[in-house]
Amino acid sequence: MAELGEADEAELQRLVAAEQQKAQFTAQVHHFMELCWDKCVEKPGNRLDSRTENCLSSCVDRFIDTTLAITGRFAQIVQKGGQ
Amino acid sequence: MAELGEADEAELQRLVAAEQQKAQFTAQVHHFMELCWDKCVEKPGNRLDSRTENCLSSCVDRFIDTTLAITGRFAQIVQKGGQ
Amino acid sequence: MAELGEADEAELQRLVAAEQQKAQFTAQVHHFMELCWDKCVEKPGNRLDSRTENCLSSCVDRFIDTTLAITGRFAQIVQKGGQ
Amino acid sequence: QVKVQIAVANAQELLQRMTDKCFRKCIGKPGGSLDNSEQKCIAMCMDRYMDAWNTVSRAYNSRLQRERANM
Amino acid sequence: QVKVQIAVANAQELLQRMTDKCFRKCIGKPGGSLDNSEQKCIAMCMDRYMDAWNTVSRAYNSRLQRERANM
Amino acid sequence: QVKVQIAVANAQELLQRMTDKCFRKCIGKPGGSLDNSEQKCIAMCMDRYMDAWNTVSRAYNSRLQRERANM
Repeated sequence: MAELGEADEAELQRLVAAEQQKAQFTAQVHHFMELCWDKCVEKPGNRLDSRTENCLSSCVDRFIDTTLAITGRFAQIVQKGGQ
Repeated sequence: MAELGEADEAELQRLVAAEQQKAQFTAQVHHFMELCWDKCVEKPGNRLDSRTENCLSSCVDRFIDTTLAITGRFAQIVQKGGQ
Repeated sequence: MAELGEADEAELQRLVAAEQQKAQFTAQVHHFMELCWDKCVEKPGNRLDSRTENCLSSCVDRFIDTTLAITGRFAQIVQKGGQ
Repeated sequence: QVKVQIAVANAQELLQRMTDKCFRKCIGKPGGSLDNSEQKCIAMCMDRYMDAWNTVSRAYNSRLQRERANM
Repeated sequence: QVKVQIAVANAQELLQRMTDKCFRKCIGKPGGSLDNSEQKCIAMCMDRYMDAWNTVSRAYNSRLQRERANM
Repeated sequence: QVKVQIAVANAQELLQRMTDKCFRKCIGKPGGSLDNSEQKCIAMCMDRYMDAWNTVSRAYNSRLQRERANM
């Protein structure tokens, strides 16, 4: 294999970073599905009705809200404790 | 350590492949147990009665049927999408 | 980087071992939380009441008892089988 | 070729999780074969799982963009 | 020696999963000690778990052989 | 610096597990926003989770010491 020039190397790093970001996105979607599928889908029907669709979207948003709330509160506690 | 001759190396590869296959089998059995134990065994009794035994065997077979059904249907969808 | 002297290396090994032990302890506490949180905490209230606290402590102790009972019995079975 | 490998790994992960979820949803007490209603349930479950996957991806993606816009 | 290590790792994995399942099945609200009925439940649960493991292994193995015969 | 990395990794693991548990406990059917009672539930759940973590750690630690004393 020929040596990579500097330009190729930068391009390769960009590609690897993009793939890592995609993998992280996919892993997060799997995690949402783990939490939201059982919460929102009871008996699978002929199509995803709008109530189930809304439930799934809200489930993602509420989970992110929960994450932000907990992370923010945790940061506060750590800062107070560190004084 | 002495160098391995070609025959030894082939033998070693065969052994490694056999161990990997065993490990895969064991991992799959753990997975079946995860799904089938709660489905089939309620209160553990003095012995595994025949109803529980049948449930466990059927659980393995139905899970494999489900896997084959889903994989087959998925392949169809991918092929149609690719046309 | 300068080479490590023998004393430094021993110190480093001690540190690594201590960190590994801490990591194992933490992983085990996560595992207890997985089992005991749902068993002992129903609706999170303004404080952890003493009943919940006792339940959590007992949950840890009973799980360790269960582990010891199962491991001991398993060792017996293996020894009998090996004769 | 690396991209193909990643796509195959992703598909396998999706298939495994989907199979687990649909087995749990559609098979109560496992019997001597997949009966008709179980087969239908599995096919529908699979289609709904992929619909749900798309809905969740879109929701996550649009939330990420809103969060970035707010920074 | 590698084989022994694999066997030990397999036994540990089995023991961990068995302990989790039997703890969940046999201990309702954890009390001040394992009472008599909990101890009996754990011993039986363990024996049944190993029986079930064997049943599942046999079922999986015979299915693999049927699938191979059909290819 | 390694110690800081370990501490950060530990905090992340704790936050993830806590978020999952409190989301499951506090959010029934997810609605258009976190309502007041859900927000309160999350804050309390988080505090109780950390209390419970400390209780469990102490119990595990004292058991380890008793076991060592018995050896």
